[in-house]
Amino acid sequence: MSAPCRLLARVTSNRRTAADTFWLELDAPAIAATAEPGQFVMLGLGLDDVAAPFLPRPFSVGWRDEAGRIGLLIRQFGPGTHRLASLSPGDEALLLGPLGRGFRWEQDQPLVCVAGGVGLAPFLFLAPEARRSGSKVSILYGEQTADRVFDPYLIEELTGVRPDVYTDDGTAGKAGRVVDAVDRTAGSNLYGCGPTPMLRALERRAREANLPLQVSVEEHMGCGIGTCQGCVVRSSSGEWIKSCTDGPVFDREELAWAD
Amino acid sequence: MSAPCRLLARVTSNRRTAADTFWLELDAPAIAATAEPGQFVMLGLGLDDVAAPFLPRPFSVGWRDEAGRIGLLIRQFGPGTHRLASLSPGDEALLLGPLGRGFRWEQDQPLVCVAGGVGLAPFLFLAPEARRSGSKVSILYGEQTADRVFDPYLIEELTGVRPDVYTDDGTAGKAGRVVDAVDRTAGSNLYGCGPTPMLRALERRAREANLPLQVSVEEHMGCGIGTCQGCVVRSSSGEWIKSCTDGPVFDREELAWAD
Amino acid sequence: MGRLTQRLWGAEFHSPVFLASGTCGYGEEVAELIPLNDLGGIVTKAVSLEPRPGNPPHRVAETPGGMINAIGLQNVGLERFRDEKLPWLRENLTRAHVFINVVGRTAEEFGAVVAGLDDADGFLGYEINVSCPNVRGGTLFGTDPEALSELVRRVRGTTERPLIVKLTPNVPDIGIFARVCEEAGADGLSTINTFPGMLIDVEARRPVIGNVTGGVSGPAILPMGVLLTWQAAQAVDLPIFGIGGIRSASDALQYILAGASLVQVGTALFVDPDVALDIHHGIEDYMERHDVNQLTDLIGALEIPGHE
Amino acid sequence: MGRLTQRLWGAEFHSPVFLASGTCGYGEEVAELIPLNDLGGIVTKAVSLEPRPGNPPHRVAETPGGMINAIGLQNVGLERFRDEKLPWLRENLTRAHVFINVVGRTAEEFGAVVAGLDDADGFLGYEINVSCPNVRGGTLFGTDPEALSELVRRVRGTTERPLIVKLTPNVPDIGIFARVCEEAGADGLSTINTFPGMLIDVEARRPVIGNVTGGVSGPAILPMGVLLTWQAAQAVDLPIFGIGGIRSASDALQYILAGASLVQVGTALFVDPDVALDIHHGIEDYMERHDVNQLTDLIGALEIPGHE
Ligand SMILES: Cc1cc2nc3c(=O)[nH]c(=O)nc-3n(C[C@H](O)[C@H](O)[C@H](O)COP(=O)(O)OP(=O)(O)OC[C@H]3O[C@@H](n4cnc5c(N)ncnc54)[C@H](O)[C@@H]3O)c2cc1C
Ligand SMILES: Cc1cc2nc3c(=O)[nH]c(=O)nc-3n(C[C@H](O)[C@H](O)[C@H](O)COP(=O)(O)OP(=O)(O)OC[C@H]3O[C@@H](n4cnc5c(N)ncnc54)[C@H](O)[C@@H]3O)c2cc1C
Ligand SMILES: Cc1cc2nc3c(=O)[nH]c(=O)nc-3n(C[C@H](O)[C@H](O)[C@H](O)COP(=O)(O)O)c2cc1C
Ligand SMILES: Cc1cc2nc3c(=O)[nH]c(=O)nc-3n(C[C@H](O)[C@H](O)[C@H](O)COP(=O)(O)O)c2cc1C
Ligand code: FES
Ligand code: FES
Repeated sequence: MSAPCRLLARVTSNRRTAADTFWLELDAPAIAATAEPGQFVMLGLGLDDVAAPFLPRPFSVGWRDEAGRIGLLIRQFGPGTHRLASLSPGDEALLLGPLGRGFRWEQDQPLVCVAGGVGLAPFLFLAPEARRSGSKVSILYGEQTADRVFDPYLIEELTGVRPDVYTDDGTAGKAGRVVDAVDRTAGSNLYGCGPTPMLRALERRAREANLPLQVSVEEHMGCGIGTCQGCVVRSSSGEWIKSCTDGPVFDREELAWAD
Repeated sequence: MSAPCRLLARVTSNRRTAADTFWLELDAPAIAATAEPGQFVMLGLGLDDVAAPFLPRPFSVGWRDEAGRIGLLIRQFGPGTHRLASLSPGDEALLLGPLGRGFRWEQDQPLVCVAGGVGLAPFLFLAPEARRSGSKVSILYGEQTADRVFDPYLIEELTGVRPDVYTDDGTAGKAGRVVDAVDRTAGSNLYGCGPTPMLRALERRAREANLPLQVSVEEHMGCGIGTCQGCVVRSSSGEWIKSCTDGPVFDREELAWAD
Repeated sequence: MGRLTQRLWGAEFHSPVFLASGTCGYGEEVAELIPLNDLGGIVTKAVSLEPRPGNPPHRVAETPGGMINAIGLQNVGLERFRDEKLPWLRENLTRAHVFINVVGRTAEEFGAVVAGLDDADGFLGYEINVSCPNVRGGTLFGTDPEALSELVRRVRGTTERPLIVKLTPNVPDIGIFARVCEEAGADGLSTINTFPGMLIDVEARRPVIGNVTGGVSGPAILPMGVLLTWQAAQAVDLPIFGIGGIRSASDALQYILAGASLVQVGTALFVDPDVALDIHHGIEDYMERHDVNQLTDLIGALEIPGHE
Repeated sequence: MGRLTQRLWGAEFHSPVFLASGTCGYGEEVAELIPLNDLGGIVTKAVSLEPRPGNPPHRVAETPGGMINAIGLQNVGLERFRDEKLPWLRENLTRAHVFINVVGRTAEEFGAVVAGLDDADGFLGYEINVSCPNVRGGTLFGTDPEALSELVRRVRGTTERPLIVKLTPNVPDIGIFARVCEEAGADGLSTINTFPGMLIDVEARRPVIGNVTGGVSGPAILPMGVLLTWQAAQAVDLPIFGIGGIRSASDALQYILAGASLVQVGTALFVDPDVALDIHHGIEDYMERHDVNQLTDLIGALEIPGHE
C-alpha cells in the first residue's frame, strides 16, 4: 500500500449513467499510478465554502488509465453527492488517495464479484486487474429497478466480463436478489460490496457454503487516513477497527457480523 | 412604493465589465415592472446550501427593460459577491424586491449624480428615468484605477449621458477625487452613492455650497424589508432608522453625519 | 381537522410552524410576503417597558453557516406596541396565534410589561426572553436559576395566559433551567435563543458588530438546538417550541422527534420568506409517506437503540 | 528568527499553528501528508490511564457548516502510548512541539496519566481535556469550578511541564473557569472544545450518532470560539490556544487578535491537509502587508472603538 497523496484534480468528464448515478473522471496521475482494486479516495471541494460536501466523501476507485485519469461511479444519496453531481469538466476537486487496503486474490482462483447498487464500483477496477493476472472473474450485479442499472455492455467493455444482472422487480436482467445467485458459485472466492444488509446476507451464504469472502464495507468517515477514528467497524475479536486503514476490504472472518 | 415580491429568477446573462466587477441580468418581470431608481433587491441563492452568500445581499437596481429583465452592477467584495460572480445564464437565484425608498427629483431641476465605484449602479437607472421626465442629468464617476472603470461609452449608451470620469491615480479620465468636481455644479441637485467616506465628503460639500443632496447609503442587511432592524443608520434626530425601508435614499438633512 | 392540528394551552394550532421573535417584526412587515394565517403563528419582536434605541451598526453579518446579530432589542416599547401594533395583529391574525416576546431588566419590569398587555386583545400568550442581562444580578436571567425562578413566578402572578420561557443555550445543563421554569409555573418552553459569538474584521482589527458581541443563529446551530430541545423535553412535561437553524421540514422534524410540539423559523426567513409554509407542507408530506395521522404521534418519537 | 517566532513556557515556537487533538492522531498517521516540523506542533489524541474502546458507529457526520463526532476517546492507553507512540514523536518532531491531550474519570486518574508520562521524552507539555464526565460529581470537570480546581491542582502537583487546560464552551461565563485554572496553577488555556450537539435521521427516527450525542466542530462554531477566547483572554494573563472552526489565516488571526498566542486547526484538516501550513504562510503574508514585525504585536491587538 503506497503513501496517499493530496491533490487538486481537474474533472475531465462527468456523465450520467443511470437514475441518480453518474460517472466522474478526474485527472489524478499520482493516484492512478498506484491505486489498487478496492482502494478508495476522499473527494471534496476544499475549504473555500462550507456547503455540503464540506467533509470529503469516500468513493471506491472504479477505473484508472495510463493517461493518469481515475473514474468514480457515484450515486446521488444526499446533499454532498447531489452537489458533486454538478461538477463539470474543468472544475477542480480535492482528492486524497489512494486509501485503505484493497482486495486480495490469487491467480488460480476464480473470483465471483457480488455487487449491490453502486457497490459495483470497485469491481469495475478489480475485474480487469484480476483477469490480467490470469484469474477467471464473474460479476453478479443487483439493483432495485432497471432505471438504476449501469449499462451491462459498458461493464463488459470496462471489465471484459458480461455481468449477470438482477433487479428486485425484474424490470432488468433476472428477477430476484443478487445474493441468492451465489449458490451457483461453489468452489470460488466471493467478493462483496454493497449496502450493509446485503453484505450480511452474503456473509451468511458464504459461511454456510464455507466459501472465502472479502467485503468492502461502508462507514461514515472523517479523515480517511486513520487519524480521527470515525470509521470503525466491529472486529470478530470485538474491537472497533478502522475501516479506512484496516479496510475497507476485510475477510469475512475479520468482522463481527452479529446484528 | 409598491409591495415587494419574492421570486426565483433565471440569470439571462453575466458579463465582466471591469476588474472584480460584473453586470448580471436576471429575468424578473414583477420587479422590472415596478422598480424605481434608487430601489434595491436582495439577491440570494436560497436555502439548499449554507455557503456564502447564505444571507441574501442587497444590490441597487441598475437597469430594467420592457422584457421584464433587470440588471445589477456588482463588484466582488467578499465571499458572497465572489460566488455570485460565477452565476451563469440559466442559473436560478432568489430575488426580493423592489425594496426601499428611491430617489426623488423634479423635472425642472438638473440632477448631478456623484458616483463612487459601483455606487454608479443606481444612477444607470436614475439618469435615463430623470431625462425621460425632462430633467437635465450629469454624471460624475470616480474609481481608484482605470481597470475598475465601467466603460464610459456603455454608460452613455445606457443613460444618454456622457460621464465625467475620475480616477485617484489619473490612469483614466481626470486625476482626482470625484467629490472635488462638485464645486463646478452650483445650482443643481446632488445625488450621491458610493463608499461612506466619499458620502461624508460629499455631504460636507453640499452643506457648504448649500445644495440639496440625496444619498443612497450602505449598511449590512438581514431581511431588506424592515423586520430585523439590522440595517440602521443614525438620523439627524439621533435615532437609529432602517436604511432598507426608510432608505436607502435619504436627504442629507435626514441623517446624522457627525463621525 | 388536519393532520398537523393539535390543541395546546386550550387553543387549537392548525400548524406547528411559527415565525421566530425578531425575524418577523410585529407581523405587519411580512404580511405581504408570508400568508401568516396559513402558519401556526408568530412571536413578536421583543417588547420592553420603555422604548429601546438599540445598538450601533453593524448589527448583522454573515458567519459560516449562519449569521450574527446584535440589534439591542430595539423596540417601540409597551405603550406604542399596544396602541399601534397589537390592533393590526388582532384584526389580521385570525387563524394564526400570536405570542408576545417580552424583555426587561428586572423581574418587576417583566411583570409590568405583562400586566400592561394582559387585558388587550390580539394575542394568545407570552414568550419571556431571559437571554438578557439581569440588572440586579448582573448575569443573564437565563443562566441564573434563582433569578430565573423569581422572574417566572413574578410574571406568572400577573397573567393567566400561556406563559412560555425562552431558554438560553450557553449553560452546561439546560434540564436544570427547564425544571426551574416548570416549578415556577411556566406553561411551556422555547429552546433555543442565539449563541453568544463575536466576529473580527482582521484588516481593521475591530469587531464587525457595533456591539462587539452578538448572537449566532442559523443552520450552524442546528445540532446544538436539537440536543438542547431533547434535553429540555427529557427534563419536563411542558410543550416546547423547538428553535435553531431550521430551514427545511426535515430540520423541523428533528426538533419534533426530539420532543418539540411546535417549531419556530428565524434566520431562514431572511433567505427565503416562503420557507415557513414550505416546512408546513413538507411535514405534511412526511406524515403521509410514513402514514402518521397525528403530529402528536411524532412529538418526542425519537427511538434510541437500546433505550426502550 | 522569523516574524512568527515567539517564546512561551521557556520554549521557542517558530509557528503559532498547531494541529488539534483528535484530528492528527499521534502524528505518525499524518506525517506523510503534513510537514509537521514546519508547524508549531501538534496536540495528540486523548490519552487515558487504561485503553478505551470508544463508541459504536456512526461516530462522525457532517452538520451545517461543520461536523459532529462522538469517538468516545478511543485510545491505546498510557502504557502503549508511552512505549509505541511517544518514541516516534521524539525521533521525528525535532522542531515541532508536542502536547499530550490527557483525559480521566477522576482527578487521580488524570494525575496518574501525567505521572506515568512525565519523565519520558518526546513532548513539551500537557493539554488537559476537561470536557469529559467526572465520575465523582457526574458533571463535566469543565463545567464545575470546584472539580476543575481540584483537578488542576492535582495535576499541577505531579509535573513541572507546561500545563494547558482545554476549556468547555457550554458555560455561561468562561472567565470564571479561566481564573480557576490560573489560580490552580495552570500555565495556559485552550479555548475551545466541541459544542454538545445531536443529529437525528428523521427517516429512521433515530440519532445519526451511535452515542446519541456528540461534539460539534468546524466553521459553524468559529464566532463562538472567537468570543470565548476573547473572554478568557480578558480574564487571565495565561497564553491561550485559540481553537474552533479555523480554516484560513484570517480565521486564525481573529483568534490571535482576540488574545490567543497560538491556534489549533482541527476539522479543516479533514477537508485539506495543506490547510495548517497555508495558514502559517497566510499569517506571514498578513504581517508583511500590515508591516507587523512580531506576532506578539498582534496577540490581543483587537481595537474596541470607544474602549481605549
Ligand atoms: C470506502 C467507501 C467507498 C465508497 N464508495 C462509493 C462509490 O464508489 N460510489 C458511491 O456512490 N458511494 C460510495 N460510498 C458511499 C458514499 O461515500 C456516500 O454515499 C456519501 O458519503 C454520501 O454523502 P451524502 O452527503 O450524499 O449523503 P449524506 O447522508 O447527506 O451524508 C451525510 C453524512 O453521512 C456520511 N455518509 C452517508 N452515507 C454514507 C456511506 N454509505 N458511506 C460513508 N459515509 C456516508 C457522509 O460522509 C456525511 O458525513 C463509499 C463509502 C465508503 C466508506
Ligand atoms: C442598498 C444597498 C445597495 C447596494 N448596491 C450595490 C450594487 O449595486 N453593487 C455592488 O457591488 N454592491 C452594492 N451594495 C453592497 C453589497 O451589498 C456588498 O458589497 C455585499 O453585500 C458584500 O457581500 P460579500 O459577501 O461579498 O462581502 P462580505 O464582506 O464578505 O460580506 C460579509 C457580510 O457583510 C455584509 N456587507 C459587507 N459589505 C456590505 C455593504 N457595503 N453593504 C451591505 N452589506 C455589506 C454582507 O451582506 C455580509 O452579511 C449595496 C448595498 C446596499 C446596502
Ligand atoms: C435579527 C434577529 C433578531 C432577534 N431578536 C430576538 C428577540 O427580540 N427576542 C428573542 O427572544 N429572540 C430573538 N432572536 C432569536 C431568534 O428568535 C431565534 O431564537 C434564533 O435566531 C435561532 O433561530 P434561527 O436559527 O432559526 O434564527 C433574534 C434573531 C435574529 C436573527
Ligand atoms: C474527530 C474529532 C476528535 C476529537 N478528539 C478530541 C480529543 O480526543 N481531545 C480533545 O481535547 N479534543 C478533541 N477534539 C476537539 C478538537 O481538538 C477541537 O477542539 C474542536 O474540534 C474544535 O476545533 P475545529 O473546529 O478546528 O475542529 C476532537 C475533534 C474531532 C473533530
Ligand atoms: S476516517 Fe478517520 S480514522 Fe478512518
Ligand atoms: S435589513 Fe432588516 S430591517 Fe433593514
